[in-house]
Amino acid sequence: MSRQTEGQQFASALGMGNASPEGPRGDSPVLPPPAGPLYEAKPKPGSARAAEGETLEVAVGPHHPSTHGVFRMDVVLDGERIISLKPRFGYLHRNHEKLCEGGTYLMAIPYTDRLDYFCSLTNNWAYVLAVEKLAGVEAPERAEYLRVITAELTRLLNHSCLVGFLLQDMGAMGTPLMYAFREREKLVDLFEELTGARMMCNYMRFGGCRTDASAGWLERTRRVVDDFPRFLDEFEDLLTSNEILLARTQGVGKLSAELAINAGVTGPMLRASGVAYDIRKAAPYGIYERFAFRVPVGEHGDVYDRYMIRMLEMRESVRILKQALKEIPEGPVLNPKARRRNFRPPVGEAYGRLEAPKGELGFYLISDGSPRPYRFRIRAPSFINLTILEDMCLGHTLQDAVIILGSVDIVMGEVDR
Amino acid sequence: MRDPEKSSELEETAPPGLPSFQEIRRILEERVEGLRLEFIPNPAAPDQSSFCVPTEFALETARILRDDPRFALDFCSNVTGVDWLDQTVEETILHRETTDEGERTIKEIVRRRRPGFLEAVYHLYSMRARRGPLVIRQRTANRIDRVRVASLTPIWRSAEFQEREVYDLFGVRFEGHPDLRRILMWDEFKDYPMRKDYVEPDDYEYEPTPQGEAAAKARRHYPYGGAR
Amino acid sequence: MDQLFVNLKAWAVGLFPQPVQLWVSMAISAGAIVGVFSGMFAFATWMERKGLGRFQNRLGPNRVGPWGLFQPVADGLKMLIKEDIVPRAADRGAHFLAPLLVVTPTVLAYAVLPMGRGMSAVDMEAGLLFFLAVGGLKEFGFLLAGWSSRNKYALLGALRALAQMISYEAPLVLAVVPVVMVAGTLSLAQIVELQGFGESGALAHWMAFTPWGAVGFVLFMIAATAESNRSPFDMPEGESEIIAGPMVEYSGFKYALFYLGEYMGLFAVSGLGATLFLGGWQAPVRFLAWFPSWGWFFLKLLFCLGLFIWLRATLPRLRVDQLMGLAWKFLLPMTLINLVGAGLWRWTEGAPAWYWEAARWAIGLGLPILGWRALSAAVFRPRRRRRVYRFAE
Amino acid sequence: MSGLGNNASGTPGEEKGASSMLGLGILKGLGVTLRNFLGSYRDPERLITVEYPEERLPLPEQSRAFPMLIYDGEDPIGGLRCVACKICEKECPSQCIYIVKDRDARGRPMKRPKIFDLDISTCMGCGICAEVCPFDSIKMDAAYERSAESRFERLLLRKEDLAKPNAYYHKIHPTEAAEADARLGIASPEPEAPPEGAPEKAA
Repeated sequence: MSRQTEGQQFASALGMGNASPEGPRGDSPVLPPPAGPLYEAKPKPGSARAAEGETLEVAVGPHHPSTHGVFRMDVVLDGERIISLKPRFGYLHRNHEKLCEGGTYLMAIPYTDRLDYFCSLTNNWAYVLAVEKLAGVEAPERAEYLRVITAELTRLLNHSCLVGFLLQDMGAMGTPLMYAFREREKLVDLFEELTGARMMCNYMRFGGCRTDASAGWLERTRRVVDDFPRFLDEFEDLLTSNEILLARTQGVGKLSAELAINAGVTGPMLRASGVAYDIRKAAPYGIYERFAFRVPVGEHGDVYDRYMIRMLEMRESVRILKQALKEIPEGPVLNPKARRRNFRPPVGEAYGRLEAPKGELGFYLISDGSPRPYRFRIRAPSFINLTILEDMCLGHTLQDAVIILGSVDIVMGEVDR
Repeated sequence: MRDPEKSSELEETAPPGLPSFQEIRRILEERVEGLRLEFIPNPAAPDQSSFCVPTEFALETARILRDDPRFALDFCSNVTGVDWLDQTVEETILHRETTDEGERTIKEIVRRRRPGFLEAVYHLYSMRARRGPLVIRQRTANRIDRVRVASLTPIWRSAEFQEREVYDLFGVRFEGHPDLRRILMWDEFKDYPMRKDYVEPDDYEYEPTPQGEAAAKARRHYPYGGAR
Repeated sequence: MDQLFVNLKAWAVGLFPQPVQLWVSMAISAGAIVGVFSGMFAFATWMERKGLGRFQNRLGPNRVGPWGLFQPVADGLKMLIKEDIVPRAADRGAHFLAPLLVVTPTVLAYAVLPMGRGMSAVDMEAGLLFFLAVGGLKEFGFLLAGWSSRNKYALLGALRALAQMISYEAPLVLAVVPVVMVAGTLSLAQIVELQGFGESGALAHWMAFTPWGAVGFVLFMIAATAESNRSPFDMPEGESEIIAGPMVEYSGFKYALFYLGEYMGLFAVSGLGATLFLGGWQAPVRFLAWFPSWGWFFLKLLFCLGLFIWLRATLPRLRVDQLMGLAWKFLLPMTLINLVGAGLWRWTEGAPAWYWEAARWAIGLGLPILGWRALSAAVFRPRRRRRVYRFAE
Repeated sequence: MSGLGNNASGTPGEEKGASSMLGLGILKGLGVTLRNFLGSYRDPERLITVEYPEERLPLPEQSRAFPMLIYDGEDPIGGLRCVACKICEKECPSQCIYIVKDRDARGRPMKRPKIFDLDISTCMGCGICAEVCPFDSIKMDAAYERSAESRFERLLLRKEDLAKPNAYYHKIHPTEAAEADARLGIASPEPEAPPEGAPEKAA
């Protein structure tokens, strides 16, 4: 009996069947694949092995502990090496955009909380930024400071939890995650005190913020921010020089700068690939020009760089927060000219974007002069950063794919919208 | 919005960091033979006005926008679709008439029925030069059967999933896309949910507390109870 | 007190007529082992969850009973009354057999462990060999479980388990060899006897108190962690990538059996580690010798268990190829170096002067440390680069 | 890509990396976890668990859960501030409010709701209703314990369930309530014992 038939028997005995060389089943191509030199169609790796029946087709997800929600990767394995990986999503699709087109401009704000439910405040801000661009509304000084403070607190929250999740994906029994959540608790307590809710803050409005921060809140925030570097030091002691972490992350999931830019990858992932592009610096919004901070840039674009960029970014966020908390002026937090009800921006369109913790979060709005947006589009960083998931994972093992996915930092609420 | 005077005024503005729209149009039309760009003014945010690129030139135009150092728009941030239904538009048309007193411009307001179309909108930035956005659009001929535009995925990989999404939710077919499948809806789904005339299927999932439309639906689906 | 259980058993056996006494004795020993270590399994799960909780700044189980002590009881009840699901495509017989094959060999291994003075069920001449041999049997259970479940994750996990356990047998055995070499016997009871106080001296002659013994203990513990599939070597289970590996298609009590097997194996290797390197049931210093010998044994067992929990709370999981690399490129040469060290130690025994003794210690410690350094460079060279991050203003 | 690092200055960054000897980083990590293990017994900063049913954190003043309707005086229904203007119904993002205006005997609309239903199975507690209400009538309650015996129980709140006295409002959101009273020109009620269902505040 030849090896080939043995392999086939082995596979069919396990009920696995043969992996089709074209890719996972269920594809329904609508148009024939393009002919043309511009888009270099990826060669089908390992097709010969697949024909021999030596490959294993595994659907990782949607009910899988490490897919960060209902996300699925259709993976073709050769041994434990990945030779094809197709991300599948939409399990959490609720047509957020249509939902918001059906309501007024104000009604969309609480929905934006639920996009990336870890960072509701930056979502709020990105949306009101687009509306403010569209309607030409400006926010008062104090509100701008509060926006920066809440956005940077959100960044601390997101990055620390992400590192925790990443280590969880690496199998660290949740210890770093628990430490991150310990700190997150302090941050969400601050959010609750300021906005009334821990996660779904619904805080920002066109032309300002909904509520003002008390002196006590600012004081407590200062304390939390001052304590935060201590936690970061501890975190780094625990992780950064850990040999297992180094071995697992260095050289894994490399992403070149060219591909990262071309694929529209943004946020810490892009900077880990060596591109110094942070919208806070490149096209400052709000009052970010006033603060002194640096943008950490990686070199290798692997998982370790992505991890380290986030750790370093947290330290920079602490720096911004300290400045903002020192300089915050007194004053109103809401522009009295900005209406909430019957808010009708002029006819036109606007694209507002900011540096959310996960990448560039953009809102594209078209107004037809009515109280409802004609088109409401969310440019979700998690979604677009997934474009190159397959490119990063090919040739690595299933174990690596899990942490590569973890290092992309996705939240399904935002991917599926 | 359709006032040509205003429009040409807006055309003199420039997107952040880039030459003015007029200049951009000149450069592009010079480099691509036969290209005619339509300027779409945006009164609310003039620096985010856009160009409508004819589908047959889209790929070439996009390549110039990416590779020409005057633009260097290496980063396609956002791709999205817009559904424009059939509508009656009022257009102001300027006639130039030569009379005895000299040249005279006559404004005429014309109402015409504009057939609906689908639109794909691209927001382009430059990471290298830190500028943008330049907004370009492609339009389909109608909303029913001639819904093809050129895919720009060969130029910007970031359009891959986003164009799939536009195809999925709006039904715009991207010619030249490497892997045009549904992305958020399931493969067997028939309609395009983000279209303005989308009718949601008449299904009803039990709701404990139906009100308004849901209550009517509940009565229809569960005539003997369920609804209050 | 020290001989309480020995005497108790002797009395109980004495109640029976002569011909069946041997059988009764064996039954009592077996029953005691299964009973005590099953109870210990329950206690260890509680201790692990409580300990992990504290390592992670949580409280751990605290709802069932005082300090959550009855949590294992609740878990056991839950496992018992859960539906036992066998996948339709599974090979029913093998699926049923697999958990048993995991548990049985681990229980067998206890037969030769001396748990106190005169407290080993069977005092075998080749006890150590027996222990290692039956310890290697449970690989079959994992392979069978993964194969019979007809689940891709289970299969991946089973193959991982197989590769890992076979690979780590080698360093495990080689880490043990120096002890055998120095002690000159394979009987575990005799090895423990040798680690006593001798004629005089306040300090016990634990193997871990010699340079090669300390290094050997560390190597043994690393290999034992891998051998018992504990984090950071819990590749076969790998719940963040292959969910639960071979156990993915098991539910109810069969699932619990796998854990019973895992923990029993853990106690067994901990016990072996304590026996070989930490002096078994011997007290460390003479003035503590009043404490019953079995007490010492179980204290040492708990100490090893604590180490395992601590490791589990701290470390992420290795990758499969790195795991293999560690076994073959690092642990195996290290054990060989340690073997040489032990040989030199034995050869230079009875040094005439204090500087000879000091030199002996220096060589005994320096050799493994140098080896460790050299080998870690070999394992980690491609990745050892320090990284400097740029900052854009 | 050379053009991209143009703004990245060559400032020396922090050095991060492995030590020369395998295992030292692991030992460092073990030290951190040991510190946390011991710390969780001594340091309340480390062990932040709140054992919920037995102990509760005090709710901050801004805290919001689901909406409630405020009434003045003694009569929960007669004293409702709500005039059934339906603004909240229109502005509610999840469309969970359902209002029918009351009519008098001759069929003329009256300034009070006949039906005021709130579907908390769809309400997301965003607080927009309270924000847009011009009569300071609908406010956000802070009571978060709303479990029921069965799945579909207590999901639809009628105006009787929603009506809460002004005193209760003062108790949970004192600053906000005082502002509302000043706007409405009514005297603030004396503080009194909260009605049932109010969140207990631990010290």
